[in-house]
Amino acid sequence: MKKYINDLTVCSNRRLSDDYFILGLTSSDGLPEMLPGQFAEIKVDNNPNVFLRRPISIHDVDCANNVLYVLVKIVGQGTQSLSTLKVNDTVNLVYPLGNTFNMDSVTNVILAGGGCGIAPMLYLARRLHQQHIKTTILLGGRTTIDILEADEFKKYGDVFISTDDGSLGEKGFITNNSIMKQLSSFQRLYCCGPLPMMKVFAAIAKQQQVDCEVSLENTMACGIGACLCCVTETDKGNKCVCTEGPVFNINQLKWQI
Amino acid sequence: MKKYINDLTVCSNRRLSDDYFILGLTSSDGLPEMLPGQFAEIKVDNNPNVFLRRPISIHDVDCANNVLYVLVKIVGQGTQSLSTLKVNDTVNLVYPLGNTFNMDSVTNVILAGGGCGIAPMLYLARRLHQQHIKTTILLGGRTTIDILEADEFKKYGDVFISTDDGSLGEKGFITNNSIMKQLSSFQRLYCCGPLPMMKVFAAIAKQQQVDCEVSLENTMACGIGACLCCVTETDKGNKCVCTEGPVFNINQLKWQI
Amino acid sequence: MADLKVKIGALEFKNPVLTASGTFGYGPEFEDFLNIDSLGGIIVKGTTLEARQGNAYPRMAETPAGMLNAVGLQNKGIDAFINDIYPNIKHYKTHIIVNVSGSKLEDYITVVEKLNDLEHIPAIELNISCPNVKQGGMAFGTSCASASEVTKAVRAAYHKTLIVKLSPNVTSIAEIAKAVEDEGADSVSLINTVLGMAIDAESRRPVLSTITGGLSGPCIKPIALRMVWQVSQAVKIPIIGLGGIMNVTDAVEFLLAGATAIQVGTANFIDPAISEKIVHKLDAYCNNHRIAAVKELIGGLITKTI
Amino acid sequence: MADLKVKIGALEFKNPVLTASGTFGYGPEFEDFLNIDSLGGIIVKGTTLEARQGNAYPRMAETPAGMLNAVGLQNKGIDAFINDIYPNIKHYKTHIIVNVSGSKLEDYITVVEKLNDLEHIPAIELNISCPNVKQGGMAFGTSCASASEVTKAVRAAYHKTLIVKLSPNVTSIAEIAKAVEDEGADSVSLINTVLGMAIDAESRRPVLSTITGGLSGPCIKPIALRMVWQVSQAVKIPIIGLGGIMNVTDAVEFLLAGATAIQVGTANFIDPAISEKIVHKLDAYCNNHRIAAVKELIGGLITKTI
Ligand SMILES: Cc1cc2nc3c(=O)[nH]c(=O)nc-3n(C[C@H](O)[C@H](O)[C@H](O)COP(=O)(O)OP(=O)(O)OC[C@H]3O[C@@H](n4cnc5c(N)ncnc54)[C@H](O)[C@@H]3O)c2cc1C
Ligand SMILES: Cc1cc2nc3c(=O)[nH]c(=O)nc-3n(C[C@H](O)[C@H](O)[C@H](O)COP(=O)(O)OP(=O)(O)OC[C@H]3O[C@@H](n4cnc5c(N)ncnc54)[C@H](O)[C@@H]3O)c2cc1C
Ligand SMILES: Cc1cc2nc3c(=O)[nH]c(=O)nc-3n(C[C@H](O)[C@H](O)[C@H](O)COP(=O)(O)O)c2cc1C
Ligand SMILES: Cc1cc2nc3c(=O)[nH]c(=O)nc-3n(C[C@H](O)[C@H](O)[C@H](O)COP(=O)(O)O)c2cc1C
Ligand code: FES
Ligand code: FES
Repeated sequence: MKKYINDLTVCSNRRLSDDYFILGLTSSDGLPEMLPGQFAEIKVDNNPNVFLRRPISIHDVDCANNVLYVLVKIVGQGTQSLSTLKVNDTVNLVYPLGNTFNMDSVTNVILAGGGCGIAPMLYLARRLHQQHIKTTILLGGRTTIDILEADEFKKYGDVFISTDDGSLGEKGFITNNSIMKQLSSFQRLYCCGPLPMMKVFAAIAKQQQVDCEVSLENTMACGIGACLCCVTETDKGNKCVCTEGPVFNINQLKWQI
Repeated sequence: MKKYINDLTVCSNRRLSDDYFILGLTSSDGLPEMLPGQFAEIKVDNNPNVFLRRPISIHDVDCANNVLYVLVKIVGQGTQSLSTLKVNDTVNLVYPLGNTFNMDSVTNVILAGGGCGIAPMLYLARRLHQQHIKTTILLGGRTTIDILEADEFKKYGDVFISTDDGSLGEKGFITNNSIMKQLSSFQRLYCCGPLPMMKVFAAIAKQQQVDCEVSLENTMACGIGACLCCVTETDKGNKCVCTEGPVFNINQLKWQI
Repeated sequence: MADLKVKIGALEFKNPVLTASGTFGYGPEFEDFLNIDSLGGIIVKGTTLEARQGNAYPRMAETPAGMLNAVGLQNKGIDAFINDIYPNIKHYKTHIIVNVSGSKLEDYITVVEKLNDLEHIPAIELNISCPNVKQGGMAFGTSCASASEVTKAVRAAYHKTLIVKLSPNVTSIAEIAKAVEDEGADSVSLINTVLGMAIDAESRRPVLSTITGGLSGPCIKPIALRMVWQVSQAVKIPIIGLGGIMNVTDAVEFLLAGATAIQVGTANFIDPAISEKIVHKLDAYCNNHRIAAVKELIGGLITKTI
Repeated sequence: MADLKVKIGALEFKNPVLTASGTFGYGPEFEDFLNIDSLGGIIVKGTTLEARQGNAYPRMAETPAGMLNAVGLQNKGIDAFINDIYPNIKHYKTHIIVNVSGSKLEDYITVVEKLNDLEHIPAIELNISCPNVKQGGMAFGTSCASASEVTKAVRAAYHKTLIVKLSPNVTSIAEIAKAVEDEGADSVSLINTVLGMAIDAESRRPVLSTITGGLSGPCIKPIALRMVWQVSQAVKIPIIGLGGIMNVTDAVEFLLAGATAIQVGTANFIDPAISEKIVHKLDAYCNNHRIAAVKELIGGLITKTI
């Protein structure tokens, strides 16, 4: 797939809470084709403490209106700067980057996202739904405000929720949600979120012999396979998360699970 | 004089032309006393290419309304960033810094400023006027748009103008303006602008035995006498322009004039 | 159009803008963003005799105006380069230069002997300055004796243009450059990364798996410029300058300091089209300054006081 | 309140935050902005035997995340310090440390002998690393032999706490530190500025009158941190770390890397109140991380993998 460097225009900046916001980005030249799981390397301007681009997943794409959405959690200077973007500001993207989730040969799948890990999941859910694949969504977080976009997800399938403090959905870790008891009824688990969480999901999936794909968030310098900074260990040696990922089947990874 | 580090609030940003703008800065805590010729070290935020503060003269002070004005020429990244400040933005100043023009024992003086060199002159003219010292102002520049604040200066004395292209006032260099023929009728010449211009003024003043003060714009790192980067050679060795200047009597300087 | 051509030894480059090893992959990674053939040359990833997995993740830390890396020469080895990669890039109408790395003298020799035969590889860049490998690497480049030894051996074994890439982590880079020149290097390139370190104050751990790593980006430009200037006073062979070049102004500074050509490194990560842009803007700079040939800029620093 | 006290040799500091020589004047320059007595100590401008006018203007160039200076040890000489400056600052309730610079061994000795008698100067910082003077200066600090020689002579002549300030412009700073330790230094401070250069591409001239100058600021922090870490593996005497410290996080990183105290340099130019702020925030950091005494952070880098 061809990659682009483009200046996009901010058409919306919706604050979900203190920590999360969704940017809508558009271009009068149209947007290229993008796949679920892919990401963009976003340039952060005007911040002396940010040198490199920041990798951010494609959260959703509205083809009719030519808008690309990204959902971002504020964790440091770069994401903080992005959160202050205003409508009509310009932001430079190198995109679309990386591979995609495998949507082949399944009819019934489950998506699990912890906190900001749901970022790439909405577009995935939309595309699965378009392909008439039955989709179940499991969202988790520390507390209510970490459960993001639940209403959007409901458009594409049943939504299950866990919060650590029980303020929304079931109380407890996402990996203990009651739907996980039925994991073996699904053909594939797609999962994104903090590494420890993904490893627990991967262990359960492996044990129950359910196919499992995870999306990794290794630190990146280039995003295009040039620097070799973002590697993860696989059965075929070190692979770049930016070009051969971010989505990996857990069978490829050397995780101790 | 006590120095301060303060966040001031932008209350106006008036664009004079492509290259020049005047910022009004205010503080609810009030402003300290400032003298003509003094300057502020202004912090430039949000620009990865600017590390140090930028020294900018006190252009004028409106005590009644608690506003400090700076007149800035856009010459690089720092001044460019300052030009984009908006009303209610905050900007951090270390000020007031440096010495002041000598206003003692004179009754009839002339102020000469080339281009942005007039920046410290308006406040000087105001204070001279307050002290009933007859003040004549000579402004110069390449062309009409380089002649700044002429109407303001007219409040305090007669204004003479030279432009290189003759588009306003007399045609020719500021140092050749007809008023310069009467230089010896003044007791002191105050002068600020590009170094070559100041040296010509200094040479003429010296020859005609008119007292002459110049305001220097050496590059600075600290502005408070700590780094010793901003020195100029004087009869008493290297002196810091930021603490022992920016105003010097030409007799102190080792200029070859 | 200014004349942008420059020469390194017998080799002519259509312009002085190359891309730095380890920051430009092998070229194809950038085909979507620019026209590779517009560049003066590309220097491919550090290549060793055997395949190397490199260091453990994490390999990267962002720093003020720069970054640290600890990739550690991950590459598929010289045979895989020759069999799998070279056939796909040899059609480029620009000079492809292989950055040769190693931990043993014999390895360097074996690798360069294999490169002698590759028609479309007119030069190698001998990397005696990689800070990210435990053995060899930078050690070769930090003493005159070892730099001489490896240059001499490689010079005897390699028949085309030999560029030796120097480490900035030394007391006198000019002395090392001189030693390398004396052993027959056609050119020196400098600087490789500066050894640095990053710590996460929250977790109280090093950010890199290797604790220390190589610093690159604009933060090192003043150091690189100084070293190019020092080396240009010490040697007669052409210098290829790099370290923090982000735009055409930076590139011109290196030429003025004494570089015959320049390399764009970390900047490729921020703007993958930057190297071609620098080519075009260098032409514009020359035209604006009424410079007919870019060669006039080389070592053109005016140091006399006015 | 965490216990912020640290010790360098026999000397106790109320906290580990000092200000770096040449960036804090003699103290009075900063009285309007902070309470000098809140600091662990101040290190005054480099002082030589005779008065020095320093280098010609221009002496400063801004660089990415830093600056170059070429001040060249402008100062009024040791006698003027003792007679005119010392009386005005000796009342400070913090340690005043004199940075002793020179171009001849005998000059160093004469200066430190005079300092022996000053009651309120409990320590000197021997500057064998100034890149901005033609003779002596950095030359002393770039070989083990000369670093040993000058340290030995000064150690014999000076009776209080002796800190030796090291140059980063060397192949192995750990070796120099070891040499200096062996000759009886109580502490090493590092790093001095990194030799760099800036060019104005428009005028095609160097920005500094001296062509090269000393690089400081956040751009050099990764280099400084690495060197503190390397030296901490090599010597037993306490290390004072500096180079690009802009905030408390940076300060903590240096402590973790092995520094017993830190110095704030170029940051004083950006925020003249920063050094006192770092003292307060260091206390807050300790409290937030349940650290009772700042000493626990020293060399506390966790390098074991999880
Ligand atoms: C493929 C991929 C997709 C991602 N998608 C999203 C997303 O959709 N929404 C979202 O909020 N976040 C996403 N992230 C994470 C996001 O990139 C980091 O949170 C962001 O870079 C932090 O930048 P900062 O300046 O705010 O924080 P910093 O202060 O720089 O760092 C805070 C944390 O972020 C990590 N980080 C810093 N720089 C990078 C970098 N260049 N690459 C990766 N991690 C870095 C640091 O290791 C640290 O743990 C994704 C990361 C990757 C690799
Ligand atoms: C005491 C004093 C008073 C001044 N008053 C005014 C004023 O009222 N209005 C005004 O427009 N300008 C004034 N200047 C000049 C102003 O400081 C510079 O134009 C400004 O710093 C340039 O910053 P920049 O980032 O836009 O340009 P840069 O790209 O950084 O540099 C452009 C030019 O400005 C000079 N410069 C850069 N940094 C500094 C620095 N830290 N100190 C001094 N010069 C520098 C450079 O040498 C270069 O020639 C004054 C300077 C001094 C020393
Ligand atoms: C991620 C990364 C990988 C690198 N790999 C190599 C390498 O394999 N061989 C080599 O000689 N230099 C390597 N370098 C060093 C660069 O080629 C260059 O010398 C250095 O980054 C300084 O230039 P810059 O500041 O423009 O990046 C690497 C640099 C980076 C950032
Ligand atoms: C303007 C300036 C003047 C300096 N003068 C001295 C000096 O006289 N003696 C000395 O040992 N170091 C001197 N230094 C070096 C600093 O003390 C310090 O080692 C260096 O700047 C690195 O720290 P920083 O990055 O925090 O500034 C000077 C630095 C600057 C920027
Ligand atoms: S981020 Fe550079 S190779 Fe993946
Ligand atoms: S600018 Fe630092 S002493 Fe004048």
